[in-house]
Amino acid sequence: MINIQKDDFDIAALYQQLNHSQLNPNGYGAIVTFVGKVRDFNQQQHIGSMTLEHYPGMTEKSLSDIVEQAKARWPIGDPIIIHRVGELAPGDQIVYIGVVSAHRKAAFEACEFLIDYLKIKAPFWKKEQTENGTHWVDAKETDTTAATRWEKAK
Amino acid sequence: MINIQKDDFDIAALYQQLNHSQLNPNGYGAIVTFVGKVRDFNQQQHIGSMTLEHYPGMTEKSLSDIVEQAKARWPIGDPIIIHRVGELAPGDQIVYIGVVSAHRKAAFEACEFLIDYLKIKAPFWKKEQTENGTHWVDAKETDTTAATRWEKAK
Amino acid sequence: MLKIIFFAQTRELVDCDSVDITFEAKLSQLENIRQLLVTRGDKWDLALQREKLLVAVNQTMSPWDTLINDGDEIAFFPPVTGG
Amino acid sequence: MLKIIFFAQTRELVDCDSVDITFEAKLSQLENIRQLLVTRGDKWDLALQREKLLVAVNQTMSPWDTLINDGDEIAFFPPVTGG
Repeated sequence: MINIQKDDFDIAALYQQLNHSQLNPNGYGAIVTFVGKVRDFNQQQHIGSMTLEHYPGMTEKSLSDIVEQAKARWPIGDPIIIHRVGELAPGDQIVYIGVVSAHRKAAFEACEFLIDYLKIKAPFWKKEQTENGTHWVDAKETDTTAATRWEKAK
Repeated sequence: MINIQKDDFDIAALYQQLNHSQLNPNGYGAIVTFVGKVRDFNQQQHIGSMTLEHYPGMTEKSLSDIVEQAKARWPIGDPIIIHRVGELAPGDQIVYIGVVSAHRKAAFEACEFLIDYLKIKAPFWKKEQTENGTHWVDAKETDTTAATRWEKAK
Repeated sequence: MLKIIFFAQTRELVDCDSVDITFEAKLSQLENIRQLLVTRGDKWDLALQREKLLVAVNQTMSPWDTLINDGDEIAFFPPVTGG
Repeated sequence: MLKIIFFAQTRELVDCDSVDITFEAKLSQLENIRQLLVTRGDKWDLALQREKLLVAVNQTMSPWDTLINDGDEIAFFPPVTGG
């Protein structure tokens, strides 16, 4: 499941869904989840709030594509990806990625792969409101490095 | 927090605790959790139920030691480790590991390190009740390999 | 017709969400479209410098040598920063 | 006094949770203790073969050349399988 939404998400409900939506729920012994939250500091600046813009349509398409890549590469069930858009405050949840697999290594790798690729492939943009004004967040070199690592590891 | 318990655990409550027990909750942008569950099949045998035995005292000590190693190696907050003992059925949750960090790579690595080391260092033993009788689960070579990888990566 | 869309800094700089332009054979390369848009003014020129500009054709990130057909949806935006 | 504890298959094979044995100088090496226990019978001999047997001294997994002191708690068990 892929959802782009303004509302917050409930990690307990998503965990239930992740476990019970699979064809063979008791075949999956490993569940790895990632949650990304708004931090109160970024690059030495205090964050007041943040606005997340996206490209409707392409967002879902790019995430579906990443999910297909992960499923082709690891023996995982159907993952769940939730990403929020709109205005967010420090401490707010931004993104949820949940992955189930029979074995933990596949679940860990696929979950990290999904967030690494989301970071460089999915059309979301963050704008931060700080004490020094408003600015668009710069893309990070480390995010490109993190995703490139998976290409080498193929 | 490290807890060895017979009772099931509530991942939503643990997630709240993981987020709010940190000194600077909004400094942690990445939360990675791992849950291990009882699968209904293991090595081609259908699992009816499972009994988990442990070495009280040493269990807590070995897990504290692993946590200290993880905290020395990655910039993470206080992780949560919950491990159940006693009788469990397929689908039951066995273990929870929750890790927070400012950055996702540290959270992923520390979480995987904790479960990899728990698997070979913490004194738990599983006994499976299958259609072919009762037997102690054999330690897996792959678990040793998984943990050894972290030594090399130092 | 080609639908051209802008996001984030790029959208703010050109101060425009989207424009429709008539497809012609000479627009069959992405670079031709970029050059056409750049002539709209200084802000457009600044916003559409290829350095740090990404482009999606029909909602898929695409290299600058991608061929364009009539009816395509083309989006220009800066490197993404979600997650 | 040394407290000797057994877990999992090892405990089931020797059919015993723990035994206390009097510390003597000749028991200052783990291997000496293992050899003393093995003399308790065939089941003990089988259960305490060093291959696939782990040992913890004072609740820390320890190598076979660990020196033992009076009052130590020593546990024998098979490779662990938690998680």
